[in-house]
Amino acid sequence: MESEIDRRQLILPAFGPAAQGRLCKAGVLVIGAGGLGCPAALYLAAAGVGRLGIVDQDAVELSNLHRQVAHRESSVGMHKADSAAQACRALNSSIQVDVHREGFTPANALELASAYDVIVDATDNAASRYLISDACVIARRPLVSGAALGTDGQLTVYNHGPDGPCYRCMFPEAPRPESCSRCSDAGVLGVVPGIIGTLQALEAIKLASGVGKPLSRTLLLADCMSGRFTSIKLRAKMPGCIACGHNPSITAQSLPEYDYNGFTGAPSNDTAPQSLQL
Amino acid sequence: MESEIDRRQLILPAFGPAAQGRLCKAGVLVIGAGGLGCPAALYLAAAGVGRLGIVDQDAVELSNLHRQVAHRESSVGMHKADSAAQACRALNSSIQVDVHREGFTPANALELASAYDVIVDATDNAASRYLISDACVIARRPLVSGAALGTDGQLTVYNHGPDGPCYRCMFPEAPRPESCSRCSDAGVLGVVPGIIGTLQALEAIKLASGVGKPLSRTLLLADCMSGRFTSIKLRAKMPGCIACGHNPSITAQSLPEYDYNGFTGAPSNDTAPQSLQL
Amino acid sequence: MVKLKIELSGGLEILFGNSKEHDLEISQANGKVTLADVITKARDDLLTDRPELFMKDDSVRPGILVLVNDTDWELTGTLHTLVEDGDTVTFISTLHGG
Amino acid sequence: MVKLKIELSGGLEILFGNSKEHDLEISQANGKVTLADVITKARDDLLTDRPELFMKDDSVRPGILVLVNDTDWELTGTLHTLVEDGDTVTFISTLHGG
Ligand SMILES: [Zn+2]
Ligand SMILES: [Zn+2]
Repeated sequence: MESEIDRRQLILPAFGPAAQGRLCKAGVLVIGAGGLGCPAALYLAAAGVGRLGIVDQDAVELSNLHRQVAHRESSVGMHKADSAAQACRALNSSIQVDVHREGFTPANALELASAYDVIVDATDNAASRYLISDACVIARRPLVSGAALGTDGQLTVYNHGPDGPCYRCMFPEAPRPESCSRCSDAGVLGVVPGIIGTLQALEAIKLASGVGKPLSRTLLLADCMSGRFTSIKLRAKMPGCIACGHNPSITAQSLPEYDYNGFTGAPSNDTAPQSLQL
Repeated sequence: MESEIDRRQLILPAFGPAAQGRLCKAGVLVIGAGGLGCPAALYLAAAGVGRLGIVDQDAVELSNLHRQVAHRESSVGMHKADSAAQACRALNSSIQVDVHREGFTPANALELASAYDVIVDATDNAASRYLISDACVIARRPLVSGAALGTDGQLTVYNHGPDGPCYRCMFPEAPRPESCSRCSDAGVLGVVPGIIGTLQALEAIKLASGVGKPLSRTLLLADCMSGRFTSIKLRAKMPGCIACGHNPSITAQSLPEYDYNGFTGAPSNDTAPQSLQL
Repeated sequence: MVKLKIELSGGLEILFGNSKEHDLEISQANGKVTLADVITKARDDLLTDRPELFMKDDSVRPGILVLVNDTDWELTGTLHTLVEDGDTVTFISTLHGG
Repeated sequence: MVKLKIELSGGLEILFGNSKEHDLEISQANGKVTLADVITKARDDLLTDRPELFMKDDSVRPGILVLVNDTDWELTGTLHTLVEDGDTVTFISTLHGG
């Protein structure tokens, strides 16, 4: 069945049998099964990634469905990770889909990140974004980071290659919580995370299969109202970064104790109030 | 239920109650329920477009599933239009979903195009693309045109505004069939039509709700291996165009008799051999 | 006199009269204009709302990325970067939503 | 001597040694180089395979879009467009797949 589904990709000049073979052996972890994670997980499953992990601790709500297209009205109340995994298995029964219902936390971050080859950040809050980046640096995993708000989207790959920055290199100081929550109030046009999440699947497929040029040191901005995409050239990794620099203070030992909620001044996904969950 | 699902969009500055109201009253026709049409239909349903038409006459095959994420393994053998409609209804039971299993043909083209406000070309062959464009010109409907092949994607809006060109303005002479089929042999990386189809939903939402700047006279090129998007400035409509020019030879009377297969030298989707169906 | 194009993205446009593009003219006595000058002048001339969501001390607030002609200001000299006539300076608020 | 960048997209790169970007230099007696000259020279110097999938008569085959600096050649004068040193000429094959 695998060969039937993957037949079309095999004959692509840019995506030959070796690349497909690497993809089939790779594991990709999608953190968040919401607006970004739904399309990312579906396209990774469709592409035949060997092992797909889905992390989410929340339940499907009716108000999610305008952008979270792997869920259904009949899945309301179900764990999001289970609902997304069910959709992925229905699309491709030949891959392994792991469900992580406990969320991505300082306690399990290193174990989870180390168990996969490529990590996809499809979360919706600053605390989770710092935690995931730090875990990827320590576990030495490339991180496909996407975000969407209003009618804007952003996409990049962190912690890849000899000089790719991590999230902390870009944003060493956390934003004020009110600048986040203010934006959160604005909501999101549902198709915008759809575009960014599908592009996250593309970047993860490129990283897992070793083809193409991943968006390392490049930030792609999508301005959906004008239909304009802009590529920004980003800094290299910063020698003084406390996560990926020469003398890091965030280590395998210290990460589990690091106060991500305190650092960002906002609760991570664990305890985020409804109004923060875009 | 509608208000619950659409709540988040309503509070967007760029997408207020008036825009959401227009979207809820609009009809969008998605022609083709394949690699492009699956994400386009899902995101249009999720966004709460009032009436969604889905056209396809083929059945789901296992080899489609690496890119056609609205279908499932258990839907193999089912009509694609039915399978996609089922996924859309499961996501949003508050909208009307029409299924057109007979395909888009010279005989039904004008009636179908006239019955919707915005048309999405999600087909996979040149003959269908000329037919859909001609029908949209006569029915005065904007056309969201997407295409994907290999690791490249293309997106534009035809027949929109005072000076937007139609497909025939851009390509008055049909390509040689061997230049098409040669490319078809190359297959497509499944996530590429996913990206373009999701962007087609975005453009259709913009057109149906009257917000933002649609991609008229602009061709968006996606080079997925490099992650590069390029916007091309296109010509205005051509005065001598036989479809949308000053003295058109393609009219409501002549279109049903026009030999699209003869013009392109290739069968349309109706009778296309398997190898042409990317 | 240096004429610049100012672009805003990621929701920052809400603080700038809901417009993503602005023109900005700056004159300095010595003729040299730095990004530090641009940030202050953008706040004084263009910002319409909540300056504390744009600036902190003499720079932009954490979470805002500054670009000169689509290049991260970390590569050009951060606050000390010299800008020239015709340059585009972009302020992007990093997004967390998903 | 005019030095151009030639870009290929939509599968046309397969006919050009599987490379999407090439450099091309053209000299004309009168110093003026048109897109007609560029097309012929690209075929002669860069094309590696199946010329009939690139040209028809003295122009590109139907289905190929020609751009000068990301602008449709219909807006610049089609075959008669004059190109200058540093210009980018792009050939795009329109796609039909989905
Ligand atoms: Zn770092
Ligand atoms: Zn026309």
